[in-house]
Amino acid sequence: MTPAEPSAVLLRLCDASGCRAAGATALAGALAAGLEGLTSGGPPPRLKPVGCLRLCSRGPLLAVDRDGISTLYGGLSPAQMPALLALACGRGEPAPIRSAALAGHVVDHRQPFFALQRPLVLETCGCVDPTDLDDALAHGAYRQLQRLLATATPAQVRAEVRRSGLRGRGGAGYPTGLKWETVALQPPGPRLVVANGDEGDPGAFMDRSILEGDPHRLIEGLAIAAYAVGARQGYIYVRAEYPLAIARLRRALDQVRDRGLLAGTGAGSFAFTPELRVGAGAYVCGEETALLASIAGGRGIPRQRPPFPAQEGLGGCPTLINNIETLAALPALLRMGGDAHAAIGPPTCPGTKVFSISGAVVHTGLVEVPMGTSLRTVVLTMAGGVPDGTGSDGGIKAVQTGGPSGGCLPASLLDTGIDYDVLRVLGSSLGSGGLVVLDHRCAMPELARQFMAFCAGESCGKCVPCRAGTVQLADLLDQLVQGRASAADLERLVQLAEVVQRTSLCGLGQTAPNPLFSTLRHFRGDYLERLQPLAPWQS
Amino acid sequence: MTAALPPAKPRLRLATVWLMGCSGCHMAFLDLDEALVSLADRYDIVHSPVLSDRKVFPEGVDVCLVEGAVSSVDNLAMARRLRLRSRLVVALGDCAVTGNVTALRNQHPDGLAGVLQRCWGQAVPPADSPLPPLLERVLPLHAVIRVDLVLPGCPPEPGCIGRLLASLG
Amino acid sequence: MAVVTLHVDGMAVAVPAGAPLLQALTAAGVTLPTLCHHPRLSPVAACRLCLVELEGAPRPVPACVTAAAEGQRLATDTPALRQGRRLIVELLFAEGNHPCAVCVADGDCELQDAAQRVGMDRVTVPYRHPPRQVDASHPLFLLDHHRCILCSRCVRVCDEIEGAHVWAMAERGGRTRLIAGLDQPWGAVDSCTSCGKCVAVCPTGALVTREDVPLSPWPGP
Amino acid sequence: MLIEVLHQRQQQHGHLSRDTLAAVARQLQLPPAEVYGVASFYHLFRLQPPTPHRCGICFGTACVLRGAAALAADQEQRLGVRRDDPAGDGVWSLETISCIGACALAPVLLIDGVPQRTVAP
Repeated sequence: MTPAEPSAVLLRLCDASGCRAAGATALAGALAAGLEGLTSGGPPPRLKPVGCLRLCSRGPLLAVDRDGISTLYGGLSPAQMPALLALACGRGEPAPIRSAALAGHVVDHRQPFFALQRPLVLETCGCVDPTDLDDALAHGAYRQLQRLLATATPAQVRAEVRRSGLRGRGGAGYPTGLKWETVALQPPGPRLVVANGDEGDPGAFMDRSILEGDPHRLIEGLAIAAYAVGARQGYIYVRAEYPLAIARLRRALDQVRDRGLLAGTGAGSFAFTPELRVGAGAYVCGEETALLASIAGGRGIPRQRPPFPAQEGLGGCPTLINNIETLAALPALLRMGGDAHAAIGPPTCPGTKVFSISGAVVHTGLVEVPMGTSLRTVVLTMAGGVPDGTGSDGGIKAVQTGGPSGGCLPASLLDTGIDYDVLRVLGSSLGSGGLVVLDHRCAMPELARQFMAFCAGESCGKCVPCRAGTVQLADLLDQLVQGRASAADLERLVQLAEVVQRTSLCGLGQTAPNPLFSTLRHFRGDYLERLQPLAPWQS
Repeated sequence: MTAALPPAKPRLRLATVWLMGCSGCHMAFLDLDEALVSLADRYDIVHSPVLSDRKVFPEGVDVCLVEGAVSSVDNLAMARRLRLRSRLVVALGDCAVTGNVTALRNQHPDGLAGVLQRCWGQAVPPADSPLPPLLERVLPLHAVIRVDLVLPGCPPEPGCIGRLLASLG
Repeated sequence: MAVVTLHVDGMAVAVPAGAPLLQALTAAGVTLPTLCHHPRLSPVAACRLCLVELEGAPRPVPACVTAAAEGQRLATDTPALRQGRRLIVELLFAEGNHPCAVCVADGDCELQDAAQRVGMDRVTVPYRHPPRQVDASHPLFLLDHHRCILCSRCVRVCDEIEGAHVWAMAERGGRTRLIAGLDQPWGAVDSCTSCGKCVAVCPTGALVTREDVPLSPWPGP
Repeated sequence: MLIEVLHQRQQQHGHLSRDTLAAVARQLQLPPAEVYGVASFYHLFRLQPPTPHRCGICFGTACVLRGAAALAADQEQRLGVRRDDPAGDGVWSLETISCIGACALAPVLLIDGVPQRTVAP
């Protein structure tokens, strides 16, 4: 990360939710007060709130850019303020890293957690002030949009995205270019675009980090998508559990509206007005048709597809729905060109992917790596594996991917390259990109029960198998966990889960049994050891 | 002459059991009336609250008709016992098959304690009373033992009971 | 009108293009149990009993909302479909309180019919016996929540045909329940015209005509 | 617009009373049943007045792995309230909440909406 102004010292303070929860706000106050009290001459250091600096487990994080060198500090509190200021004002040790008062707080940014990242979606997250449009513009925001509006037709933009091989980052991995074509080629009439920011998978915080750290990138991506499919109107739907993201996005939308940045003349005149829609706490709204129902102001109830939203969406208009990360990938993708993007990662699933890593790991946080990077690289090399973990697998028992619709991959599959197709074959799914690392203390039936209870609580209640079936499955798993189930009960459980998977109306019910199936597939022993023998009167 | 007769089928040992129910299913069984007599050609009634005086459920029962849901500890013990001693267990009537009216008490939001309070008020029987303790929830028969056949109805048609027994005999 | 030919369990039938597959099933003489479907109401595909296997589709599709197209091949009675239908009906019986023996709809109940149709001799999932309420506040009709299977026919008939918008579903998941007005006693909802359409379309005994009041004189709107 | 209006009203009044919902229905010319149906569908709309203080416990995967359930049980004991009972003891209530994405701090406990660093009991 290169500092924006090499001459002045820049203090980039991570002001994302994770670091705020760890005390960033108090640190920011102390730093601001300290800066105000500075009397010495020279250009004063500048304190800049930025988005996620990635290594959430060491929060609050502060990057100090001085003399062209960035140093990252973590685990800070107002107590370190004087030392930080001394450093920023050039009165500290010659090499910042050796400052005694900060010795325990230096975060080595050459370690694999940072060094192996390949930031594209997050290229300016952590550098740019998410509340400052001018800063965003200085970092290149809206440049691709303006270029495309001036030089490319919508069809050319679509062709470029198709060539890039980009696939939807929301979880299904549907080719983005194909989805765009479907919307664009519908009969003439109005079209809509929707950014799906209902990031509800437990353990996933990629979209939140993008929205909090670089909202203009998302808006630019959405505007590009709107131009490409011929939409003039759009929505950004964000779950209400992300107040900071909502505030920043709202502000960013006001800024671009005031400056008229989402309009242009060129290959076709274009004026785009995105609106913000805030959820109200319903996981199922991440499902496309439920999302649309919620945007329309109703209960977030999915409907049978087809027709797909790309054919018949909001108000019957063809509606393009893309995930936040998908849209935020567009500016960098279009800058480098479709072919260059397609060359990153596996040919069938190119590009980079943002993962949020949590659970039993040394380094919790956000990483962006090329698709196809092995799980081992991400959770062991980068995230450091289980604290005090031993053995070649670093104490990892499994990695949970894809949240409640995904599954668990055992440590023996750590060398798997992560992409949509490979994980699906292994009985899990990539989902939106949450990786939760499990150590050997984690009992798989309990994890499966946890996810099933989650799905039961989040079922919309419309279709019978999901509404009534998930409740029964959660109860059956409860019995199993408590050692009150027999082999016959387990068989029954699997049968019911298969029916729920096969017959439910939407993705929530269809994928609710996935954690159960994948843990049964890879950790059958965890289940069998809890079964009680069948009583003679039952057989 | 005797050679023309088919070899006599072995007689079957029939038991009927009354768990938690209204006895309506047994009344329906008795409503077979004179057909009961022809059943006697095929069955020995070895245990029944209405057709036998034997208090102990015997071993080696071929067919056991069970009326009623499983509501008390005694019901549960009896259900297990009859299963272990019977070749074929038939859940007879809606209470045994589904829980039916007997299981309505499961709806009480405060569970069994709420039910006892509602029925007995201040006079809830003490824990050491000779009354058989109730289970927290009333269960259909198949929830506690393996059930081979079900004959629903509240009560089942006597004719159905007769045809069932005739077909088994 | 374009007509398409498709195959239902191997039998060729012709129906208007775009007609719901249920129409093709009828043409082929196949009847499946349906609970949320009603021919006069918008389809919602919620009960999942009319699922059929459509060649080439990744999972079974609901016949009530899937459009007929040329050359489709449907299977309506595979072991997987049978198993699914039976379990779904079991789930419904276990979810509410359905002692048929003491229900006014016994013998005239689509849920009971469905159970017989799918061969449900017993319910293999645990009965939940939820504590629910009876709403007897309406002068003519009764709402017994114990028997409600949340098919939403009443909601739709009131919205789409009567236009009184009395009903809605409240809450979600396993706690979903039918409400009148602002979760009020039915009798307190002024927009109800007492037309009785909801009672007429209710597949079970959840919405019934009261037997303790004579149907006349008409109490007025 | 309904969801936006409900958010606004809840911000003003702290919760959505029946009167508020009736007024929203009149204002937007929507059937009252629909308004109630929507308001009761979403977790974050409160149909009862909130307690002055609220303790939230995140039940995201990372938090569950690091003892969120034990934490919740402990708080139930400590506060003397039942989990997810909005009435609480009149002062405090305890709610389980969906993942807020602060997984690095797991298990996450929120006091009046502010995440706290905590350790499992």
